[in-house]
Amino acid sequence: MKDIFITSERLDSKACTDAVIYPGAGGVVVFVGTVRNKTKGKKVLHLEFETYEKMALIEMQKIADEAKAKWSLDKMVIHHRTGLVPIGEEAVVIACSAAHRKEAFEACEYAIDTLKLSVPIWKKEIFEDGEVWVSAHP
Amino acid sequence: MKDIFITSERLDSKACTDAVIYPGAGGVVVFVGTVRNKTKGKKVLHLEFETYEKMALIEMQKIADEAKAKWSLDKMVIHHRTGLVPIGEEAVVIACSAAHRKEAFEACEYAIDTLKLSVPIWKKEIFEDGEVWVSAHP
Amino acid sequence: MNIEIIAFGIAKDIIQGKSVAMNLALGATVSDVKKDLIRDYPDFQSLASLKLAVNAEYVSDDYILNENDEVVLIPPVSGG
Amino acid sequence: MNIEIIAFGIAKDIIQGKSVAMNLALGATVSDVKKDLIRDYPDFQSLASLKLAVNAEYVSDDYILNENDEVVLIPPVSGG
Repeated sequence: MKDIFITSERLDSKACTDAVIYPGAGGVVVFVGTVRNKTKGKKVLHLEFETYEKMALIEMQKIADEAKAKWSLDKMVIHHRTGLVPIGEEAVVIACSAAHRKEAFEACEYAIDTLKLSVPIWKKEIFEDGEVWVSAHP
Repeated sequence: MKDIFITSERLDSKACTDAVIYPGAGGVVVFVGTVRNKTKGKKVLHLEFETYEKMALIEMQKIADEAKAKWSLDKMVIHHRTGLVPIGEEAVVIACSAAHRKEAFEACEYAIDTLKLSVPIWKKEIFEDGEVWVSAHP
Repeated sequence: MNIEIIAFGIAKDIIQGKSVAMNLALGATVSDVKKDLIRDYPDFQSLASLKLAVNAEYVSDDYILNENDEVVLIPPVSGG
Repeated sequence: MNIEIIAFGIAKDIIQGKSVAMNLALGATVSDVKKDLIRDYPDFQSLASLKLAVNAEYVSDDYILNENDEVVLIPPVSGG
């Protein structure tokens, strides 16, 4: 399994979790970002993700490398889905492990926060009466 | 599946994760505590957990109830293993979901921190040359 | 009154059994039980903490025990 | 020099296509490209941000473009 991965198939949070468990790990933290059925009270039918994949993989790898260095992590896995994602399914899975849990929590939260700021992936919400590129406008 | 559960069987982090995903969830955070192969540089063969199960379930339920109230979580699952747990396997799995990820991270970390302080479960480390009840002495 | 005190973890090792029967005066508190235990088993003094649970709830030292209470010794916990 | 600028997300909608060809003076910077884009497509002004990536890396406004650079418009990202 690749640690840094973009796919149009369904994500496998179990495989991501297993991939970061190792005999010296004391704490494993996994974040799963799922597709919500509503935005500001408005019903969402599904999401569509578009990505500049070559650069997205580079930026995701940077996040993993920075997190591993800063929090002495042993492993971090970041998988992101692209294309159409139905309600309730996983858009992103980030898993990491450290000898101690505090580091794993901080690193995992840093990774998802940074991914949302820097990785060239764009999310479109599809409503019954139209569609919107999320966060495009102030 | 029970939300609050103690078992001598292997824990299923995937089932715990799936159990907290719901259509309004935007962020799911899962903590998996695994058995480390070393303590202070000394090789650990395996762990043994003992629990005062009736009270442990009550205290675990309190943690989930408090976390759900404080962070507006929709769901929290806490599964703990008892008996012999081999290196690398899961001793505890805590999964929770919220509309926003920050709440899910805080609630999950609160839950594992509090579990380690209040839930009547005792861990014995088995070494090649003896065994020690963890944290028993100052 | 006679009360059986159930032990877990290292407390079981200290009393060398799963429980210990204690004869307590009417109105005895958790604090009294702890004193008696430390007198009979000085190793309890070396623990990082020693709590008692009554009927599956933590109780404070001034809790007055009743004959039918389920009393459990809670040495320092270490779950997770 | 001619440079093809590739678009993603809402930038694709604004230029109504996957890329736009621009004729730039030698020594043109990212800042110059942004000015031209906003002149030709005023909707870019309404975005929360507009960045350019060159060869799959973010670059600053004073980056001087070369003919063979892979130039990509990065509207506000929203992964996760």
